[in-house]
Amino acid sequence: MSQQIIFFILAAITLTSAVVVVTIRNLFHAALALMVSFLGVAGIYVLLEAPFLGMAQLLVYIGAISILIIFAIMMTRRLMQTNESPFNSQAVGALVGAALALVILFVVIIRLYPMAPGDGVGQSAMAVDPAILQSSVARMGRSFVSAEAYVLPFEVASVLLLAALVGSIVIAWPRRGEEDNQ
Amino acid sequence: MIPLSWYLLLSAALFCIGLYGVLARRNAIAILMGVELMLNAVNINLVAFWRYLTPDRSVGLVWATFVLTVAAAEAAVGLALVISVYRNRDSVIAEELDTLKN
Amino acid sequence: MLAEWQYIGIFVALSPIFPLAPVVLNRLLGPHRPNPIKQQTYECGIETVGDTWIQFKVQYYIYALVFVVFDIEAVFLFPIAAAFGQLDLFAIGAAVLFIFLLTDGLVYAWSRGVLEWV
Amino acid sequence: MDILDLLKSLLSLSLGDFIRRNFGTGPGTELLIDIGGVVILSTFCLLIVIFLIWLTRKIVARMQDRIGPNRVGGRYGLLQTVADVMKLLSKEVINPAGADWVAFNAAPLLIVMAALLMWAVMPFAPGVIGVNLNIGIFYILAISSASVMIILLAGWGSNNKYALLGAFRAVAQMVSYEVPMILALLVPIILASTMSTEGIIAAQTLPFILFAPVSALIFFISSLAETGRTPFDLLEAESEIVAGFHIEYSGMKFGMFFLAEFLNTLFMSGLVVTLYLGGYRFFGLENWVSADGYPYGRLIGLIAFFAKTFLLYFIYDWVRGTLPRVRVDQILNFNWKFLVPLSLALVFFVAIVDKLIPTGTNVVVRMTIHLLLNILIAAVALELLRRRGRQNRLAMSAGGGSGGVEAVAGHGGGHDDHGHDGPQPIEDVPDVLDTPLGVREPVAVPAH
Repeated sequence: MSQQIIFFILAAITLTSAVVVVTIRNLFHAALALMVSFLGVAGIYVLLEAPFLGMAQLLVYIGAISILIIFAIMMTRRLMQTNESPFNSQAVGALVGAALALVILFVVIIRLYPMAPGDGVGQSAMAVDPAILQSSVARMGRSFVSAEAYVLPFEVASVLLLAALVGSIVIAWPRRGEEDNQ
Repeated sequence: MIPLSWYLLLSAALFCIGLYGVLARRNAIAILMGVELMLNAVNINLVAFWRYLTPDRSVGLVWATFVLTVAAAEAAVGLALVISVYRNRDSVIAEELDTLKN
Repeated sequence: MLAEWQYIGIFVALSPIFPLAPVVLNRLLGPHRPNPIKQQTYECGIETVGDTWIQFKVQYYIYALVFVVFDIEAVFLFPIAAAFGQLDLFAIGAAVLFIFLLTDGLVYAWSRGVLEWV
Repeated sequence: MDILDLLKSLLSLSLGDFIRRNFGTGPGTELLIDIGGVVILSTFCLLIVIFLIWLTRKIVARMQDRIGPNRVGGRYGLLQTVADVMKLLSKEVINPAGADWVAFNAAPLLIVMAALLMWAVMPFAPGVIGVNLNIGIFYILAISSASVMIILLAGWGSNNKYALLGAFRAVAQMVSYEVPMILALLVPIILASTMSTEGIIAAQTLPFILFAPVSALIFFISSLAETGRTPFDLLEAESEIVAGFHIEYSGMKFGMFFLAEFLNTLFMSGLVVTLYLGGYRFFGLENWVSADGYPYGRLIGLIAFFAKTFLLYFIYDWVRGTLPRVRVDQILNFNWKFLVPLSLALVFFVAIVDKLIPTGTNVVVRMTIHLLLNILIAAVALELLRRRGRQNRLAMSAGGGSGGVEAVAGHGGGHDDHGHDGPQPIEDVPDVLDTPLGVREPVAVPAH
């Protein structure tokens, strides 16, 4: 019962701030709302007994990606003070499309999975030994680097990060003399 | 005692809000924020299925971490593009970046 | 597991009270007579010129960028370190390769001169 | 309910057990104990800061040949901080014109929240810990990385150029030093094979400082930068950007930033003690349980923990009282070109070497191997640094040389760019528009 209340609080925080993110004109406030939304999602992870991922969410999204976003907002600041609408010409169509997608997803989910809390499969979290959940982080670390699990995606992730770093530097770093033409 | 479907509904709602942001916003940074919301929705799904179906394996957590990685890489490159485009074109409005069109 | 995080949840719920109490007390005890001069932005005694939200060097963005990469690295390496006792030499090799690849990124950033503060 | 029982429980720091004995075990009792634990921990943290501020002022004053607080509350000025708090409470709260209300007011609250939340996993004595999370260290890292964001919030919200400049410097500095901190933290986790703070203490039959002195040093240096203390106090360099990101804050809102800074410093001292100095361990005495079942050893553990922590805190103050502030380019170059490569190499070799030591080896042998490895790495790093310094000096005395050959890797200046009078390989004009103040970083060496 108390878990359900916490779920509803977290879901309300997440969704409300997500709506604020996509509708508010002030981009800085949108970034703040985005952070609140991320926090809500981190709470959801903790509620799903994946606290490591919740903390990773905090570390990566709040601690790093938000800073990138705010820096980017800061650097492109001059254009932010217009009174133009924050939406483009297809906003109405987008709203209809997103609402349609939402309805379809809801129908599918409700058809496929039971909605009422109970004891069946999918009605409550699978009952497992707490020790298994406690050791899930170590298990995850092991499967990152074990040959029969995810060592290949793990190295690919590293290459992806390397590519992102190099690519971003190439893109964002001004070439020599570029400022002169500005 | 939370049914799996509640998490899925939350994730679906978050995904559609993000989708709306991506489709409707003019500013490129706001579009990227929408993408981040969508990726978060995906991660909620992954973790929820992990907890409800295979809590004794690490598959859901591992892939959620990879999604996190992809999200970070996407944000880094995307925002670098925004900064670079802003420097060259003086605009971050996605609709106005249509050089290829003409 | 959730019983442990219940403590953190309560902490998160209660901890705003501790900074909020002195701030509210200050608002109640202190005087409150705002006027435009008092509320002016402080800038060494001269009047503020121009917009505050000026633009900044791309340098800051690059530092944040390198940090993002190492942050993700932490997300991968912490679970591996926590499972260190159960790993074989192949696994350590994979983790070391991971670190090595990221070091490449740092070396590239260094050689491009983006870590140079100007 | 028994008064003697209560007193003994209090003395043995096992009040939770006392409550469980008397009110039964159940979710309600656990909730009550949790709430009580949160309130006690937070109140303790806030109260100890009052003492810490007095302590720091006294220590730094003595180092600078002054007396320090000596009027309010007897000849030692014990009540000086209390008087300061009173003064702050009676100050007017000013909301600067044009400030972003949400960000401006949320930042002081959030920064204290973040500073408090980290204490939840700090082990004070065996069993005396907010909660022993199995991902304790990662939790600390996540919360402390969030505080970077809060500083940015304060700087942006103030609508002040100095504040924003200070916030940007703070973010660049904190973000940079978080990298070596993360890498240094990996070493004790590798050695203990766990992320839980209590688990790391349990693994330290010999303190980890003997296993990993280089890691401890890197962690210490980066924690100095993370908490923004001298010599890395650029984010609030009074003589350059007035006060940094909290310039526009007055009264208790300013007090909150001050509080968080001291709380974080004490926390970092405690974390160094936990990770490298054995935490509450004191020759096994901390586990002593008396004949009638009260774990009085916890009191010994608590005393040991605080003795070590305040020793560390004294070292932080010592550094603060001794070293001058360094320039922003020096700070960042030192981080990216020395600390990060060093800590990468450290993690690299520690992981390999620790795996090569067969399991079941005597802990002293293992310690010796690790210590030798650390000494080797430190020696190589210092040798490289020495050569680099000599090249820079030669380049400087030659006048206008281009910095000489790089000793470590890549190219670019060393730790000191004075030699770069000639054209640099990649010259960049700061990406700024014309602003009245100019946003180039001042490079003046501070006067004190």
